[in-house]
Amino acid sequence: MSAKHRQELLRQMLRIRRFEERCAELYSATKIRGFLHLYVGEEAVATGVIGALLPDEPIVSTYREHGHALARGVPMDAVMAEMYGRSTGCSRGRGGSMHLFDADRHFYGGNAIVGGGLPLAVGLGLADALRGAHRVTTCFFGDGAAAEGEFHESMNLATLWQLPVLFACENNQYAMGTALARSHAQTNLALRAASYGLPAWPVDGMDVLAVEDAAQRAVEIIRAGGGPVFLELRTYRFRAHSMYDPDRYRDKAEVEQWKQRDPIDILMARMRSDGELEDGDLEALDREVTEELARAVDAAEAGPWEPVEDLTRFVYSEQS
Amino acid sequence: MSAKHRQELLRQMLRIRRFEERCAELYSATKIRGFLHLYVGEEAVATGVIGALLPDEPIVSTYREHGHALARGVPMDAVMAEMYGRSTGCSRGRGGSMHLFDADRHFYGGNAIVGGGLPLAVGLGLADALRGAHRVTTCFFGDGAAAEGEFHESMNLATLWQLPVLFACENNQYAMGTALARSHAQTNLALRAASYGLPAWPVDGMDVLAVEDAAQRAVEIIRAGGGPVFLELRTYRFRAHSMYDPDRYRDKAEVEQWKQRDPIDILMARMRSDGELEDGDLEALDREVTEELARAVDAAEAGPWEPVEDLTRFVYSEQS
Amino acid sequence: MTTIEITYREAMRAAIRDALLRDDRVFLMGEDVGRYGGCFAVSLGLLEEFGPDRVRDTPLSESAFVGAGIGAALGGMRPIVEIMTVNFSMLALDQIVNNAATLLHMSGGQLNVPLVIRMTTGAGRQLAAQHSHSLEGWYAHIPGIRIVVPATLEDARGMLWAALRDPDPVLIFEPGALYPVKGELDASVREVDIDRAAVRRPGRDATIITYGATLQTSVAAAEQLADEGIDVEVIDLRTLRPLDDATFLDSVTRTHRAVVVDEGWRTGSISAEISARITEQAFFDLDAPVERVCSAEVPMPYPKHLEDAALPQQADIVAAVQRTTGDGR
Amino acid sequence: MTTIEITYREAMRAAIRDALLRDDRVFLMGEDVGRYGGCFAVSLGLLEEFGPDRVRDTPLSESAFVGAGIGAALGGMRPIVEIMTVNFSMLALDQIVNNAATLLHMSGGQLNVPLVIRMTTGAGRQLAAQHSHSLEGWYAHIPGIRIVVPATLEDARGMLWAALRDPDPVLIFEPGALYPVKGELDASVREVDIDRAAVRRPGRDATIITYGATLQTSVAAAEQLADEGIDVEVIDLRTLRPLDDATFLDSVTRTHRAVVVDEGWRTGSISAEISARITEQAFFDLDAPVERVCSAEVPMPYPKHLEDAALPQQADIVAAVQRTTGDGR
Ligand SMILES: Cc1ncc(C[n+]2csc(CCOP(=O)(O)OP(=O)(O)O)c2C)c(N)n1
Ligand SMILES: Cc1ncc(C[n+]2csc(CCOP(=O)(O)OP(=O)(O)O)c2C)c(N)n1
Ligand SMILES: [Mg+2]
Ligand SMILES: [Mg+2]
Repeated sequence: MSAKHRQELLRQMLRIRRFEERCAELYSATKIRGFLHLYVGEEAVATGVIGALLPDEPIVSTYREHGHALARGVPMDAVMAEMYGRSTGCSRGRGGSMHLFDADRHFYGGNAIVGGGLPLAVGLGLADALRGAHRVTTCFFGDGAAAEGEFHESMNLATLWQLPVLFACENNQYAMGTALARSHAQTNLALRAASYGLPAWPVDGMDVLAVEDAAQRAVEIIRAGGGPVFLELRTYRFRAHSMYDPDRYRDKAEVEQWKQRDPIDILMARMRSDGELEDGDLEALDREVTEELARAVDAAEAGPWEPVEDLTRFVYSEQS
Repeated sequence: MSAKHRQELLRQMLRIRRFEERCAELYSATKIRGFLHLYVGEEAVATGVIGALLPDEPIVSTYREHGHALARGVPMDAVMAEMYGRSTGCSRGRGGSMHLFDADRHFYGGNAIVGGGLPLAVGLGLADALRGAHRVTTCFFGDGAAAEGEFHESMNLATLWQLPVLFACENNQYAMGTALARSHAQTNLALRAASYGLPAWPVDGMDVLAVEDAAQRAVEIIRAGGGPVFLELRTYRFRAHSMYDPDRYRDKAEVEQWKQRDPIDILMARMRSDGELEDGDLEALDREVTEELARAVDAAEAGPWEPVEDLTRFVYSEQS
Repeated sequence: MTTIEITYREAMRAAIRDALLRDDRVFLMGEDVGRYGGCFAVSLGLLEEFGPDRVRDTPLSESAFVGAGIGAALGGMRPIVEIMTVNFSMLALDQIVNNAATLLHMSGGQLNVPLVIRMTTGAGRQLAAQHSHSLEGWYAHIPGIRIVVPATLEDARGMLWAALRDPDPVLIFEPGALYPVKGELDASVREVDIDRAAVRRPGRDATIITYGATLQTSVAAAEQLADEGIDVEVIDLRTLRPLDDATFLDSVTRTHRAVVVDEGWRTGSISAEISARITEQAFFDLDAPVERVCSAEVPMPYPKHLEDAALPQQADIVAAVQRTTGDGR
Repeated sequence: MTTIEITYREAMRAAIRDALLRDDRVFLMGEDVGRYGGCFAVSLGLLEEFGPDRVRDTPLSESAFVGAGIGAALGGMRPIVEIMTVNFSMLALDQIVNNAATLLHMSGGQLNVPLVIRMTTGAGRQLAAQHSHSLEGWYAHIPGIRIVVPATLEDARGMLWAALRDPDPVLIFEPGALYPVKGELDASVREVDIDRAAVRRPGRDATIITYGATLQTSVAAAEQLADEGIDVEVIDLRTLRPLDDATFLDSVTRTHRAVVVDEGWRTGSISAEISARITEQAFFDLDAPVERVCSAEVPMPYPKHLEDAALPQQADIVAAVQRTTGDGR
């Protein structure tokens, strides 16, 4: 793998990290409202998985999707404007943090019903299978989502019909305040998933190179007609579930321990030891990202609101 | 196992068989209406499993539940009267074939939403667990039901909370016209169930002794606090799914092959070879059952209807 | 015009077959639509003609296959998803309410969902408390979806194609009691309008507003009332969402009396909405309060005599019209 | 009478705590009710006091834990099941509609289901299209269940115990916007009646009928109208099923004018049912058509200005009352 590529991975993770940190500030500044779920700590998952996909391959995500949208290439301006609820947002400001969409970039949102995106991904895969298209549809969902009935039905359906779907389970150990072991009788989610008869394995979700490598292999299996694949990406959110969450349920030592495995530090260390990261590189990268972010915030601040007269638009399609 | 006990098992299976055959006739005679799902061929399952339960242990069943009700001891009169929709029926005639209930006998119905009874069984088990009662709640459901999200959620919940529930999966190879292999990516349902982390194994559902033995072992595990158990009872329905079903989807040879393993014949052969069934015994048994059935039909014919003025009773409890 | 003799079931089947022939993005998906031939034999023979990809049997997974229909629609297909019976659709309601109905709005207009969901509705076959309800009027509360109910052979034949051409989700509710109904149909019918209600019987003295399985009962009631000299107009709503106010308001402003007939449970039924709209828009034209004839508020009992008692009967409709015209007092 | 200062959230918590203390058959079950302290902090501290058996965290399995609540109720317990938000209850609707609401009838009166389900409802917090709806009025269509909506601190404190004493399923909808509302409460309140609507403000010229989050908006509108010399009576329905017709009919027959205010989507809302019932039972007492002020029929948009525009505002209510009293024309 080329040094350039690793630098690109680093850049993506940094973009996501800085974006999320800024969102937290903007939430406190009441620029962003509603529910806000941050991805800090999980950057390697979105970056590694989406890095293995082609730009026209569909992605279905959750309400913790800023990182997925940025990694897919939804412009930071459009994502930030959406946080602000401006009509320049990627969902015209009507969706907000939990409902980022970008049809042109095959980014199908932004679903705030836990597990609700799984059947959609199965359907996108079915459409491609019926048309003989060779795209892989990726569905991101959490460890908590795996307890929902829709998970079971979707896994069975995708495997039964051998659909081109990558199930990317972001196991960050908690569903809100509920630890994995209090959600699932079988906490080895890859093992559970394998019982449906599809390839499934756990991946170190803090190591972007491991994630990308696993995703590459998964995508090859699927593109070769091997049916769906399940990846359990073991990761951790460094922050609370949402800005509403006082985070009473996690022991600080546990959080600290995981922070020792910060995905950005891990990649940088690897790059340094391989001589791929010179002094100053990080600063340069950071400057670049900070500028992009500043532009995005300025654009969002300047963005117009949807006119109130348009309130009931987009309930039904506008016949052209 | 005593000869008396085997004779009792034979008697139960015969009661169910004759009852179902009579229901088919009564349906053609338009005495019974609506949907009617017969249990012919599956008698060993209800007889063997329920034989292993104590009378006060709850049973949750499906719309194919006549056999379960009879094996539990709901009087044949009350069951037949329910088929007729008479107020002497075990549900006052309001439920019909798909909704047999008998609270005194801990028979919780009679559920016509596939998979809909599973969460109820989990809840009954939860109530006992919370009260420290040592009963086992048994839930009967089909192979098709195992594809429903409620199956997944219920299996996980019962195992996670180690509840005293026996999951009795009646795998009769078809969900209406859909063969197992077209419903499930993993057709070994016991194997799939085991992935939740509970004891699960397949059982020859045509051999009542094998069923009873498996159910005994399952119930011992559960009573000993071992949490829930899943039994995959491999069986077959000799008749169509319901009286509406022209049965176009099964190959006649397959049906004939399974009929070679008629659970009643299998038990009788065993008893004969063990000298537990003399010439004439069967005739005597049959006569007894036929008389019981005749009395039940007469009673049903004579049963009164619920008064029309009472139409909206039992929507809400009647405060006494 | 050449007409053919056809049942409601056959008309639905012809509509599905037609759609599969006309547009290769169309496919039918649901429980037992293929090998079994459809729970109510609507899709009988289509698997043999179109194969398992386009007439697709699903496992018992209502939420996943309805959601997969939404996803396939997003992916460029035109799925027809069949849910056997309205009660089972409760298992898929999350996908219908939270996804199908909201995606267009949440995405700021980017993602419309050209999905058609068909399901059987209603009572009359002694199927009891988990198979007999009429929830189409209840579904009509949800913005973002269209609700249609074919009550005639022509609508059974023509509504599906119109629904498939709608860029947004359309739910087609088929009253199970109508499947065996036989009659004459214009052989050329392929598509019908799904925006307007229809006057099925013109009249001067009172207006009956209904849809679905109670249309024929209402027409029969009107004929009976005609003998008594009461000339009743009967309107078939056809589409429950969005409602076509103009057609029934025009009628009520002429007849000054309205009776809404609906197989749903009375409280919160679509008939309540119709009554409210008439009050709001034609209050000063009314000579009598708007009457409603609905189902008794009871989970459907199994025995025929109780099921009949729970459902709107011709006599109930006649009595309601008589009350509005004063002849009942 | 000694009063305490308390928030709506604290009143709900006190009610749950009280129930856990009074009846050992009672337990609370739902997502994050324990360790997290409740999604909206309603059950904060209860796990520590009552332990994990009686304050039970569940996996994300709405259908199974609601169904388990039904089963536990059949098994002799008195479960309080919490669903975080009304939109998620779609995933449990099969259990609510097909089991909880029907078991008593299907069993011919043998199996009542003494279950209480609590959920947060309504908008006002910019939670957008999958977290902001008001479906309590929609649920009121279902026979076999009771629907209550506490709009005051007293009802937040007292409705739960009344619901637990009801032998049949009761759904309690808690408007999320009310949780932080603070006020004075009679310290002795333990249980309130859940059969009757309440007159929150007496008046002579017109009647506003509402419930839940729009009660305070309606009272504020009434105060504003008082300054214009229009004396408005404000009724809080409190229980949406079964509806207490007597209270609002008595008022309307006195004021001859009615405005129904409801945060649900307009079409098929509970306000339609109220309007229809007034028409049916008080038509000749009405001096003006019954008006409705409801939410715009749109999946809730995220930005505040659009959310506000979608919800019933004081100005809308004032205008509606003015229309009924003729002062708006
Ligand atoms: C069906 C449903 N139930 C509950 C919620 C409330 N909720 C939002 S996120 C969440 C936890 C989900 O955990 P997980 O799937 O592990 O994803 P994570 O937030 O950890 O990324 C819950 C309970 C919801 N949005 N949808
Ligand atoms: C939720 C739901 N979906 C569909 C149906 C229609 N239906 C009734 S029985 C049945 C097949 C169930 O198969 P299985 O679980 O194997 O039980 P079996 O009938 O074979 O005993 C179907 C599809 C239903 N009653 N409920
Ligand atoms: Mg998680
Ligand atoms: Mg089966």
